[in-house]
Amino acid sequence: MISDAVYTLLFYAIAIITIVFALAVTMSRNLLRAAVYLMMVLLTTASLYIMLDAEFLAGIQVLIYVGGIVVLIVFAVMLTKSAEMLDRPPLRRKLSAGLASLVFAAVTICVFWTSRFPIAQNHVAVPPNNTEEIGLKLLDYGSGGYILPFEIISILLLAAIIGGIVVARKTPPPEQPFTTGGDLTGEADFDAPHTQRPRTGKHI
Amino acid sequence: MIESLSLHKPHIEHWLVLSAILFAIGLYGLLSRRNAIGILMSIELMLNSAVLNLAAFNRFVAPASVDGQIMALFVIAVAAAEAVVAMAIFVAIFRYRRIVDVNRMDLMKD
Amino acid sequence: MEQFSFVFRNAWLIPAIPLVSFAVLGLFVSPISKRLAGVIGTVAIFISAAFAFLLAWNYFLSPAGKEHTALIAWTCEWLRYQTGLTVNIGVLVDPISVLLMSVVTTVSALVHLYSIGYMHGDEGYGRFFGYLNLFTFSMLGLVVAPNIIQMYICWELVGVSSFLLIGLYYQKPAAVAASNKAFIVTRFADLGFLIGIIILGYYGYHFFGEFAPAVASTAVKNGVTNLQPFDFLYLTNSAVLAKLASINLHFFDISLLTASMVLVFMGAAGKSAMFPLHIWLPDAMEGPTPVSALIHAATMVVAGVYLVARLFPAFAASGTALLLVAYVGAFTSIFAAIIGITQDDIKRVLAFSTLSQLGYMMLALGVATMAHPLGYSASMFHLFTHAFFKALLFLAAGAVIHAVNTNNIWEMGGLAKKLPVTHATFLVATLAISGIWPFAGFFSKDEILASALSGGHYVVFAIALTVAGITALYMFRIYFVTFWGKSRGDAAGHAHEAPAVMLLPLVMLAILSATVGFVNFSDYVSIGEPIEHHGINSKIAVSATAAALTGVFLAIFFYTGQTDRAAMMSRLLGRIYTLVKQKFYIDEFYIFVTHQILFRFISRPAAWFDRHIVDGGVNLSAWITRTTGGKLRYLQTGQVQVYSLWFVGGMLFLLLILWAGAR
Amino acid sequence: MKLMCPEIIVIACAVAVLLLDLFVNEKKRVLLGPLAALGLAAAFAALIFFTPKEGAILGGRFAMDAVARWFKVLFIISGLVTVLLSIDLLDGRAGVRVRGIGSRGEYYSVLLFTISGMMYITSSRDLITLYVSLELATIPLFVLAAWRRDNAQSGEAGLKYVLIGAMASAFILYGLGIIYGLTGTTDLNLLKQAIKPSLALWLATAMIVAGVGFKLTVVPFHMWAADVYQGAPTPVTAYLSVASKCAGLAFIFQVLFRILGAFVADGAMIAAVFAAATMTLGNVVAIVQQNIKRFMAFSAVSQAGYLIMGFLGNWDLAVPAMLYYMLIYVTTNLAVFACIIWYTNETGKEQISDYRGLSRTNPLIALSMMLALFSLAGIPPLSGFVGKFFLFSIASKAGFHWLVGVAAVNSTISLYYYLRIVRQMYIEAADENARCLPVSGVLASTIAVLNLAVVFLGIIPVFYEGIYAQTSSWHW
Amino acid sequence: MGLVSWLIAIPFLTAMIILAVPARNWRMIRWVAVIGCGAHLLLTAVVTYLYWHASAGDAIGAQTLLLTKLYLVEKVPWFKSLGIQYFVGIDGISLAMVILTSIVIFAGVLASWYVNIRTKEFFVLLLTLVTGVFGVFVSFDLFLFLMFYELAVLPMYLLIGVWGTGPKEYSAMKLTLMLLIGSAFVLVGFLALYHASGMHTFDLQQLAQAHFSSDFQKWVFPMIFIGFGVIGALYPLHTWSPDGHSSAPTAVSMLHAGVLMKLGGYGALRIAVYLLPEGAIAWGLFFMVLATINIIYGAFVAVMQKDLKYFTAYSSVSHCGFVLFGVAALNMMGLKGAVIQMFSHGIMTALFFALIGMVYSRTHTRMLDQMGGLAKKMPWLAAAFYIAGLASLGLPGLSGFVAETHVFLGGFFGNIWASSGVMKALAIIATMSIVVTAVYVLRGLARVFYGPITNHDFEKITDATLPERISTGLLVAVLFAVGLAPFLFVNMIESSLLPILNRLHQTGAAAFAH
Repeated sequence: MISDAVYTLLFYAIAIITIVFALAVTMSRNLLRAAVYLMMVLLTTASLYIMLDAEFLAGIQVLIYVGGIVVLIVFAVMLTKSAEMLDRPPLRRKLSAGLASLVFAAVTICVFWTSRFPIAQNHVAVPPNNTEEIGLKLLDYGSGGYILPFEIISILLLAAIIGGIVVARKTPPPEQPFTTGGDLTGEADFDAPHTQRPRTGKHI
Repeated sequence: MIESLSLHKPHIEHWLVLSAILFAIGLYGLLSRRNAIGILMSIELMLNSAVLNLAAFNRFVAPASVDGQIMALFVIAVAAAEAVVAMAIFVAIFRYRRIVDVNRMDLMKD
Repeated sequence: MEQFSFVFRNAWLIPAIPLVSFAVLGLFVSPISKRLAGVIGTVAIFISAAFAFLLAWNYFLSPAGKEHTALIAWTCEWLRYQTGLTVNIGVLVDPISVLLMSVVTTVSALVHLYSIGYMHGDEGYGRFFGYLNLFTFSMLGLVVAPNIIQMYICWELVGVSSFLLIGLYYQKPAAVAASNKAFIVTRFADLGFLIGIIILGYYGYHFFGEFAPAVASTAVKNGVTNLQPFDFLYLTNSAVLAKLASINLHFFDISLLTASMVLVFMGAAGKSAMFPLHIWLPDAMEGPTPVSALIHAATMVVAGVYLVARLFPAFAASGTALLLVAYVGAFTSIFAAIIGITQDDIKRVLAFSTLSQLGYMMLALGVATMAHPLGYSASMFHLFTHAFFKALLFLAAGAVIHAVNTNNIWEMGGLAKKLPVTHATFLVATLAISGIWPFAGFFSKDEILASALSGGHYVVFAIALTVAGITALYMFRIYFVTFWGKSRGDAAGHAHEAPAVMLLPLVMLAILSATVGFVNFSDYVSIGEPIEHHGINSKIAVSATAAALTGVFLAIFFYTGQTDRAAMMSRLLGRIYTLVKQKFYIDEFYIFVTHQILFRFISRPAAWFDRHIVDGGVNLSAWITRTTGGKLRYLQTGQVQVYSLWFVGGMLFLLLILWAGAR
Repeated sequence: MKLMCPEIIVIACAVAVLLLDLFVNEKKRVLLGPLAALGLAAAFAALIFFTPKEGAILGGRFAMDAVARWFKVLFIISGLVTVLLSIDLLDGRAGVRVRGIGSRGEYYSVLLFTISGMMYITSSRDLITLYVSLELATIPLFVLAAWRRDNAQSGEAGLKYVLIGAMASAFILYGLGIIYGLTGTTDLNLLKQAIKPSLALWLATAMIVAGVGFKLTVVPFHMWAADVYQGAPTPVTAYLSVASKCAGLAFIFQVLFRILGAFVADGAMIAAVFAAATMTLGNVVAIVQQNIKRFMAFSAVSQAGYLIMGFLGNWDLAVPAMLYYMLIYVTTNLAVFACIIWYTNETGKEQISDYRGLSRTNPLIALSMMLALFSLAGIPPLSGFVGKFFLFSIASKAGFHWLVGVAAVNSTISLYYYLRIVRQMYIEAADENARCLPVSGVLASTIAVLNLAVVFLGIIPVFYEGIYAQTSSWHW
Repeated sequence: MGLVSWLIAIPFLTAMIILAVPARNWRMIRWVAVIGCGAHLLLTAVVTYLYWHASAGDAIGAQTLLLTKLYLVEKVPWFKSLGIQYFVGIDGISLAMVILTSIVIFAGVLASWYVNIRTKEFFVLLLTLVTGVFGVFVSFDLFLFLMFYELAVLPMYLLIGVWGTGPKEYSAMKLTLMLLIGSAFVLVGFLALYHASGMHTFDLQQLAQAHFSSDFQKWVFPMIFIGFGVIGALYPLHTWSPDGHSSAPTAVSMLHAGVLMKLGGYGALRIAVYLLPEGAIAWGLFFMVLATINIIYGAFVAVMQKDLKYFTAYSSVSHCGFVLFGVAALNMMGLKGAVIQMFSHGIMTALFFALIGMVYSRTHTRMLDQMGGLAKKMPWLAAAFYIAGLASLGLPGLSGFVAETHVFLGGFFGNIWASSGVMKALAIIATMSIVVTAVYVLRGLARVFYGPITNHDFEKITDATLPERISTGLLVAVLFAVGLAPFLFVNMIESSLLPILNRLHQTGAAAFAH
């Protein structure tokens, strides 16, 4: 009973903290700070996962999300000197974004509030240690196993890393410094047509 | 007080509402941020809320299995991949244009 | 029918020979040798004429001819509109068709012969003979038509040959204008004819089941085996006509029959140039003179009269329509006669004289009835005589024009000595048309006057009598001015007589004009009841001759010796003279109607409407699409967050309609 | 493993390309393109001749059926053609030298990875695999769009693509989460029985459809397309316009037919509204475009409009018709893009007006492009007509005669803008100094084969009949 | 491959052969084209003979027939699952149209003898177009029909756009788009028919046995009729025609006005009226009114035209009105008149456009007021022009008369379903066009050919060359043949029209009984 009460309290407390940090992520003008708030959100969410009996997930959240993604974001913020530029969206955009997200939130909350989900009865036993279960399932070839997505995600990560490297690789700087807002047509990207090497191909 | 708290132990709706709010906040950030990296952070928020959603469903709807958690794991990994790709693109753009302000990303428009 | 074995069975040759000749000339001969074209064309017509005479001889002397039986000499199916509505082209042999066949072939043959001389050296020589052959074929086809569709077909064909011949000198703007005018005016009239045909065909078809068996049973003896609603035999059947006359259109209380007959008469009036559709005929004189003689005097223009005669039972059954025929004819005759006095162009005077005489024929038909058909015979008789003397007048005038190269009578004068043969034949014709005994015109006019009087149409009779006087006046006017007095033009001074090939037809026609009046016509050509009236009514003969002589004397008074009397007279009449001289401004009225009303208030607005409203609508819809595209493209702002906003909005909208749909 | 053979070949080939790229010198890297093409061809051959037509492995998590098979055919064809179209550009054989589009090995391997992802979409039988493979088919594309580091437009295209793509993926994920919550299972075969209509299901459907609508470029989720198509390297644009769309279709097949099968018919009206909006907007805006790639983006949007007419009818006809249409669309659109790529390679120009006089300088290419454009516009006897006709037939059968009318009028509008290009090529005079441009053997043969397909796919009934026979009874 | 397939294949194969000939041998290309079309003409003659032979006894049997009797049928399943087949054959109506097209294309190729710019493409496109036209006329499967129909329309764009004159791109685009919008309507109708029949087939003969509900017929009929009406120049959807014709090159104008516009009337008759008799009965009068407007309006607008091609185009609008008028009259004479008018107008207007092209190539102007007296310099062309003009104003002895009297009588005879008074009035109004036609034809032609030669540049003009003479001579001969011996032609059509009428009467009677 007490634990239930504490659970409830904790839930609301963490929820509010999470929401506040989340708002801070979206509203903070300094991106570096926003990244820190994002880290906080992710951490509080991890604690929520623990409350949902998903300890392994919480661990992964901390490891990958906090340890990986946020660090990546911070690097990106640094690399793009974004922290030096304050992010002040125009009011119009804020209003439209606010309106859209409010409507979305309202609709979604209404839907969730009115829908009935097939809640499992309490007597269903919650496996005590689902980390093992997860591990087993991830490598299971059988009917309940997830070896296939596991392999796919590895390919995905490989592809993403390759792509990331290629795109982010240093390139020679452009000949003319680029001016934003300029009208750049497609032709400007190419050198003048000149053919130094022997051309192959038929004339058809 | 304790009794009422214990009686109002958060049910699935509460978890869902929380995730919906987080999603909406992420959406707000997505729609309002000027900095691309800021937008990416908002997207991470949205993904995070989806993960929360999955975990909650797993807990309430199918506590006997771990499918939801596994899916959540995959989502986290996907989010990481997405972040990698996005950051790479942002950095590349920054190299070339010295900005990552999406408001000024309008070379192509009608 | 066996009795006319050969010529009867082969009566189709009469129209066919000119057709073949036309085709041969048009396709092969004309491009090779013009001279040969003339010869072949002429010979063909002469053969055809010979056949026609043979047929006439056979027919009128046979029992069938005595009873005026209509016989189908040859027939074949040409076009089946639908079951029970077929057009069988064929050759109808009855008194008037035989009569017309003889007249047409005779005049045509003589005109061909004449043309060999007249058209010599003309650049349109080959075409000319081809067209003349075409015309002769069409006219013969019209004459022998056993049904109204064939009639219409040939009707149009004579129209087009007339058009082609008037426009023979196509580089002369006046000729071109005249040919177009002739075709379009007659076309307008034919519209009425066609609608009339459609109405007759429709109702004829409608009642066909009711009456056909009865008609068909009698028709067998006429050689008809496959009776059709378009056949004259069916359409002139009294029972059918009574039925048609009994249908009231509830439109001015006229019967269906009257309406259709009036429409048909519109066609007849157009072809025969009755007022107010006469305007094309004077202009048609732009064509070569032989054409005027053949087409616009002797044959084609009488097609209208022939049509009325052909459908006479129907007109008679209607009554009202026939009355219209009478009054239109009477009015045209006097109207044209009055204009004729004032014209200076010799051919135009003759044209107006033709109008007047055609009015005479119409008038005669109009005063006849089935019970008292003297007018019918009289009309045909006048048609017969008129063909000869009017053709002669034109050909003689042609000889004059050939000699002096002008049409204006005031540039002629004193030609009597220089052109003796022409002068003599012209005089014969003038006397004939003026109705001086014993020339042909006297007899036929006399019969017309008699029929008008005996029918009780006193107004018509009075008009006819007046016209007889005026005719003599204007005819002798041109006669005197042309042939008497002194030469007034250079060309007139050096005029020479035409070659023999031209004079021969003149002489032959003069003989005919002088003699054909003695034929006892109504014995051969009549309709309905046998005619009791025979011979010459002395009272009428005297009054007609008196009227004619008055005209002659007036002409002598005004136009011999000092010619300023005429000028004085015209000054005296002042505006009236101008009005008449300008042909009552009818042409101007038509031009006003067509150009100012039809073209300006219908065509031009319609063309504008089409380009701007209808087409504008199409362009507008294209413009709207393009403009919409032009506006919608600005949704594509390049702002990624706007895109996202659309995405979210779209998702919410999707949810909304899903939710609405699920409820 | 026989069943997964094509996928494995593709992945293996990707890895091989990657490794080869590491170990050979610049000169020998020209082999990479042919190697990738060879790999895809092998995969294709394996798919046709080696892989069983039906079956499942991994405990039913990876299954093969007729629809999957045809989708894989589509993916492999798109990939193969894209590789062939990319070779010239990547090997620097283009008429204008292009800086920065290097990294051939990476390019091909990333491309192959996405193909394998797409292939997994159609074969997956649980939500997780479905989602992950969708991401595998999507995320590398972001990179491909931004591949040209020297080009501001390419980077911008990548940026826009990644932002909206990530958002769409978040939406899909959220929707899939709700579906999981509604049933407690991730197994597609179990899902379809467990699912019951509820408001939450509509929310999930809306979010998923929106996310897939992004891939299919359905209005109003299409707006990224124009910018990304324009900015991305042209072969990538070609690939996006066909393969990405096929992947979206495959995904929505999985979702709609496997999960929501019972409710698809109820949504006919919605599909009709979106179809009408999509084709109309795409067409109307395409009219005013000047850049040919951007133009092709709107053309692709309108084609998507026709495509989703297939969701109006019952599956017997709809599934084969949509697959057939996709087959035709893939070949036709690639045929157009082949010509565009060639022209951009040779001249560096991509305005519509730049194509003027092409029929005088390169008549055969102009003819090919014209045929392909006409096929896109749905002019018989080209295959585009037949494909569209079957889709229209479905709408008509469902009673949406108005939609058929809208669609048919829209094809006419589309003809207007396709004719704009034809006009430039055929009616406008060429420039004074225009001369015949060379065509490399690869491009020439690709264009030729694609055009043959454009002409004969519609005339020879085998293709449609084959698809029909195999997929019309594809239920549940 | 049967004879009817060869009818479609010959032009296509010719086009393919031309495609293989090097473009610089443009003289050879035109020879290939003319030989191909000549072969087609021969084949058409053979088919006509076979049809003639086989259908001799049809008229009797057709009295109660409800399905068109087809000959030389070829039926091959195509998309089996959708019930689409390759189904071609001929009956009287389609044979008439095939003969027309065969003649016109032959004449058209000869009339294009001097096209020396991009000759190869020109003939390839021309023959492709004709392939489509033949396909439409012989196909009895709706899918096939539509396929050929659009194939026939599209080459027009390039033909006008590349070889045309004046605002050619605008005209070409307008023409193509309007016609395809029309076909969009047709497509909607076809699909509705397919699904409503429940028979799972596009086979025209089988669809004819389906039962379509009254309400269905009442909305699908106007859909299809208007769709075909666009190409048949139904008022107010005709405006593509003047622009298109005036911009098109000679042979294209010939084919377009001569043949393509007939697709409208043919489709309306063959599909709309045949399959949807009840719809036809319900909408007959409405379309009759529109057709009457066509006739009169086209004629009046033609009076005002200064450009020979516009002039002829509006005259075509007027004459195509007769076709639609006849179809809408829904009786034997009307339908037959429509078919004959299609044939007659096809030949006549092809002749017109051929001649205009020939005159234009000599004078370099088409404006009426810049010409004059040309008959002196080109008697052959003038004569042919006048013959065409006279046929156009319905002179007996030429084909126009046969067609027009059929149509007028058909309109006046009316049918039992529509108000007879209104139909009679419309028929009379339509008849009035013969005068207006005479006015514009004669005025226009006189302006061009008669009168003195106004322009001294015309002094050097020559008359028609041999290919031109063959081309125009052939068309003139056909005009005469139909005009003088309509019985050869009319009976061939009649037995094929009977089923359509029988169907009308059957449903009409049923509707009355209801």
